[in-house]
Amino acid sequence: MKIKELRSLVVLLVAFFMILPAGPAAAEKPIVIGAPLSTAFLYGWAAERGMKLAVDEINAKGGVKVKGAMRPFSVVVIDTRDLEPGVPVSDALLAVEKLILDKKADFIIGGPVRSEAALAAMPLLSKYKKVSILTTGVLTPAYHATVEKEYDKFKYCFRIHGEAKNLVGEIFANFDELKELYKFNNLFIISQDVSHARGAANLVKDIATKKGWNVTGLEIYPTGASDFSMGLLKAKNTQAEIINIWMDMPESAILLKQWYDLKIPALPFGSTLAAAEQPGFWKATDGKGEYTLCNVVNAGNAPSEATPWTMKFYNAYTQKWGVEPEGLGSSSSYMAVYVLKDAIERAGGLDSVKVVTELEKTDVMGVYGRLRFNPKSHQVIPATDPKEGAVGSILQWQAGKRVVVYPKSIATGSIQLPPWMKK
Amino acid sequence: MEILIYGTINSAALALYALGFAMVYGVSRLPNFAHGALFVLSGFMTWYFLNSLELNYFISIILTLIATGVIGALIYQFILIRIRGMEISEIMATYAMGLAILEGLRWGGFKGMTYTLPAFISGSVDVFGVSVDYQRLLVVVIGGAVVGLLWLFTHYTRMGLALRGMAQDERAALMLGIDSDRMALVAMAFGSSLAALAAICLLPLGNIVVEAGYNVLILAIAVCIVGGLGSWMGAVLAAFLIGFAQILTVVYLGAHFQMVVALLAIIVTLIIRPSGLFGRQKELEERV
Amino acid sequence: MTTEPILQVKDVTKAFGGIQALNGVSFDVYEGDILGIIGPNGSGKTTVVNCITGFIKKTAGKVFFRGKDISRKPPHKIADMGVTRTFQIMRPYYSLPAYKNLVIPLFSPRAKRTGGWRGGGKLGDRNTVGIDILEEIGFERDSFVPYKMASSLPTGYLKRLELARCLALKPDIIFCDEIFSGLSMSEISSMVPLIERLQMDGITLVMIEHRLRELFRVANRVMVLNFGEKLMEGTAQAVMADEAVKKAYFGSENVEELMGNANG
Amino acid sequence: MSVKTGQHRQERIDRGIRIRSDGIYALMSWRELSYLTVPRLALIVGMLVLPLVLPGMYWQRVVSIACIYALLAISFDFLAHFVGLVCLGGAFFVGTGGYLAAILNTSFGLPPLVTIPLASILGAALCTLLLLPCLPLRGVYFAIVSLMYPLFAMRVIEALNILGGTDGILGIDSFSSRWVEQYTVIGAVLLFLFGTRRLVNMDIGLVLRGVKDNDQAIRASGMNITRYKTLAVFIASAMGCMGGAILVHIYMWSGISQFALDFSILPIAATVIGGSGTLAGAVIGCLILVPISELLRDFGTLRIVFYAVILMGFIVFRSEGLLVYGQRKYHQFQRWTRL
Repeated sequence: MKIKELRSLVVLLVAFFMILPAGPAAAEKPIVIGAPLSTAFLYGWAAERGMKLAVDEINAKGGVKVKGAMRPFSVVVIDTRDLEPGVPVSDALLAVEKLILDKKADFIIGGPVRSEAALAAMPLLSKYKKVSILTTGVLTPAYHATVEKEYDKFKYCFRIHGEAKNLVGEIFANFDELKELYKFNNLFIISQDVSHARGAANLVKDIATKKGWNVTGLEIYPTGASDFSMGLLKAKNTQAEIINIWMDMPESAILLKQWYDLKIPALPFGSTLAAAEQPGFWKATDGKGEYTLCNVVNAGNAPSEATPWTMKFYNAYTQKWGVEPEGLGSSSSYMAVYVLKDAIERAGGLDSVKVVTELEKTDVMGVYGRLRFNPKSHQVIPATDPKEGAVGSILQWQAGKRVVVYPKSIATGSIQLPPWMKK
Repeated sequence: MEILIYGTINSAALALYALGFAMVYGVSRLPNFAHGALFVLSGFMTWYFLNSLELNYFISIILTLIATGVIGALIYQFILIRIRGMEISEIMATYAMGLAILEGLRWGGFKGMTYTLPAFISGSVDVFGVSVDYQRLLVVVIGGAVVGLLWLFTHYTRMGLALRGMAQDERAALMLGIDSDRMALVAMAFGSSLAALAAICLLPLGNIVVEAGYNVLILAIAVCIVGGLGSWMGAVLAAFLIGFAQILTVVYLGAHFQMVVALLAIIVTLIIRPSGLFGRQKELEERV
Repeated sequence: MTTEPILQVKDVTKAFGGIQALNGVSFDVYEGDILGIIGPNGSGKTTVVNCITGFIKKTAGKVFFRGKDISRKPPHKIADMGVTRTFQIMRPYYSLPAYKNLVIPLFSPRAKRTGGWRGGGKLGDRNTVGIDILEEIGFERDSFVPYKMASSLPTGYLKRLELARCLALKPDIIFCDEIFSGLSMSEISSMVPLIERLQMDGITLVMIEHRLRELFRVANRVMVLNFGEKLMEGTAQAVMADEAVKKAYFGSENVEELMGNANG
Repeated sequence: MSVKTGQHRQERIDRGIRIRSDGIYALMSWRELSYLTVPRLALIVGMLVLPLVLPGMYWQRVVSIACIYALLAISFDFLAHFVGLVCLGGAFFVGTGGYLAAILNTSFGLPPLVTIPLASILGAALCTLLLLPCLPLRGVYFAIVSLMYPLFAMRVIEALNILGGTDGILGIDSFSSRWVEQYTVIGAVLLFLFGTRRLVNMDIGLVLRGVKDNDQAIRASGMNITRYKTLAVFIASAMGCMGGAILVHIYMWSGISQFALDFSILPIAATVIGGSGTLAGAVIGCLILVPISELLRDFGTLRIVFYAVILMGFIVFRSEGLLVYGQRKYHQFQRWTRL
């Protein structure tokens, strides 16, 4: 009995060893893109899908032209679990090394997804001289700040999606609009207890006060908190008209449900509100998510007419994966592959340093506007007009649909107020 | 007033989290680290019955309760029974089990933030001028009911008394011809069902996510420790202590001290009263 | 014995919750004494020892050793001063051979100072010292008993091992908690001379016993406890003669008879 | 032990050679000598040769990580089975050692080979100091408190935003070469492994074991338990801190995730698998578990499921632990006998 089961266990083990070599099937000398992603989380799988879509399209067209030869891309995704609680970052770093050393990845695109993990991976990348383009999750300004500080060391690191500061900018554009529309003046901030969220929240607070808003309170909830009634009631009692939410933890859905049930007369305005980015959000909150505003960082993650390419991408994605682009990471990862392709073709080879210089020269009309990197900090240049740079987009849930309300240049609707807020 | 009401609600929730864990440990000295996993699992189970099999909500709840109970029993029968008494092994095995369940769910596509259960009754009322949604009130009611029933069960039914006997002194119970394994089995089943119950009451407030498993486990353990491992009435009291403590911190200290306060509570409690606030007297001897 | 008492116990009191386990017990122990403490079950004999050796905190009362107040000292300090004890429930280090069991106490600061039992001055290799001690108290070396695993030793040897653990510290006083109980007649009769030898070596003993006959053979003074109170103190004969003791301890029965049973 | 039929039972008998090679008699012949020494040599040589035979840098890195876990596992096994303190706070040691190494390196510019031993000692001192109030606790209570420590440390650093907050400390030197790295970590493991094995068999080791088996008797022999516990914790945490310090230098980065639960759990799992109470078992356990989890990476999310199942399998079906099982087979043979 015992022994038999043990044997079956051993067999199982052996089976694993057998399977291992069977990695992704390789065509003639493909260019390997390593993608360290936390695939069990939205920001992870959204990026994975975006990337794979782009690669398929490119390979369908024959691949990347390198010195006359057409070489296909191949993606190797590794689950880093770095968004998981209780998993040390070193685990994610080991994954990155596996990509570089074991899977022989030529470039790293996507993650690591957690800010601190991404920062931790920088030394590794510079050690192995691997060009990497962050496409999801990481919003901390520290990232490109580090690149700028030690350019020669960290020049291999790029980021193609917006970062916290841009978000803040976009948010205020909206606040001001609301201000003049409805005479809003009281702002309440709720944030998750993670450094980037806290930092951003405080930033918002300062700027708001400068801009003459009356910040009636700042609540910081620990990750995993599951009751926000006190915070919401505070907001209500202080006559707040907007609640600015900085949370990417799943429990944020609870917050919005409570908001709806308690009929709090303040507009929930999410930033990195992962829960609300997803199309499934409506069902998840059985409709209680209506009127929620949230920022999906880059256009293309929600339907809009930012550029001719936007809807093309949007539909292709929806067709391939049977679900609309869900949130941060989809469009940026998609573009990252194209940007890299061009850079390689211009560099005429895979040499990291050459590719870096070519990436710095990048200037294309992408899914979410004109993509250029700041040559010093390797951060994509933001703008409110897709013709100028990478645009973000802010959407509001209206009758079960994600309606883009900002920037005006690509908006498909305008902000609505819940009935109990109508004066 | 708000503090009072939401404190009670929060406490009731914590109590629901903890009861299952406390029960299992109390009876069979088994630290069931798969508790959180069972919590999440039963959540998804109900969701599945409800949306994929399109069963009636009530039926699916009953089914879930039973199914989870059975799973708990199976875990005991096929895994734990072999390593009974080897504490570290028990912890590791249950922990691994929990991990397997959670990650398995995730692999099975139950990821993201789009799963949820409908509230029993939606809408909200004003209680003493504080608006509370029905679901939360329900949580309190059910929490109270569960505690009450548990008390009756353990004081007035044969099996309940047997369980308590086990909890008091396993040897003596054995001498009185109480089959310790069978009781532990029952306890596991009950504990699991309690976890499921908690899930069903609390999940409609938010959404079903795998990550919740870990938080639930930590909270449950925290409550049980402060309440004194093994005494489930102690756990209930502790739930109220921590529950109000948290709300008060939110109100007066700011929410991000919630967790710090909770952890601090545990460490301090243990250093001052090793057997927990309501632990049995003799366990004070644990201190050298 | 007219000399200054080596150990003075001044109305020690101990209450567990509501129960009064000891109620103002006080007595003196003189150098070279063998004091017997007897009393019915639950009369607080072991509690006295625990209080004196500091293993439980006393509710009230004082204990002086060679004039120094040791009432509030932790057990290891007290033991370090030379007031040692055996345990009623023997828990040797089962996973170790007998002589290794002694290496542990021989490692203690006091043993380092005193050099252990008869070792005099500096301590040699702890293993050999340990074996010497064991041999002294009747572990036959040539039949390899000291090398046997503690788990495989019979009760008689375990009791001696308990004693040896105290001897390793070169103690001034040993509190023997029922070292006769559970032993066969022959074992006891081989134990008695050992006790007497310890006395000759100038070690003061306080013996808690149920086996009155053997106790009375060695003890030169006996104290009787009853319900946590000191009933009387005196020579064996005096104790046996005393009416109150008879009532409390032996009920109405005849003393000799009962002692007969006790031995049978 | 399964029983074949009513009147049969299985009995275990020591192999003759075991008896012959017991104690001084081992010197009688080469055969006896080798019987004793081969297993130890196998381990040492095996670990020393490992880096040379591995396919590529990546697997060497895996070995380094495994060794770091091994250090933690040894420290856990030592505390749990030779002192009776079940310490679930391995992560706390890692974090402390890691941060100290990071600070020493970035602020004082000391080279890795200096910071590692320094961080281990300072860290050990710090951990011991912080754990001092809980030393009187016993059994499950100490376990839980120690489990809380790393979580607490994490929250504190996060809430107060010190030591680089959630971003952690960047720009730490790495080892001069991967060989230095490999052999530092392997050396550390072997050193601590045989060091502790020696220690627990020395007189003071016996005292520590005494603290575990019967602390009353220890006190009755005039020894202060807390003192010895403190000593033990110091030794154990030194190992943990060294692990953390090495980790930091491998990844040139230090952050709060070094207090992550995995650093507390995995070593324990490894110990259980390898065989509790046999320090070598802990090491072997790590050398099995960590590579398995790496091999499973190709299964994406499913990886952890397999991992957990394997772990459970080991625990349930080899609850005594591989090494104990191995030792038994090595020293004894089984046979059926009539009752």
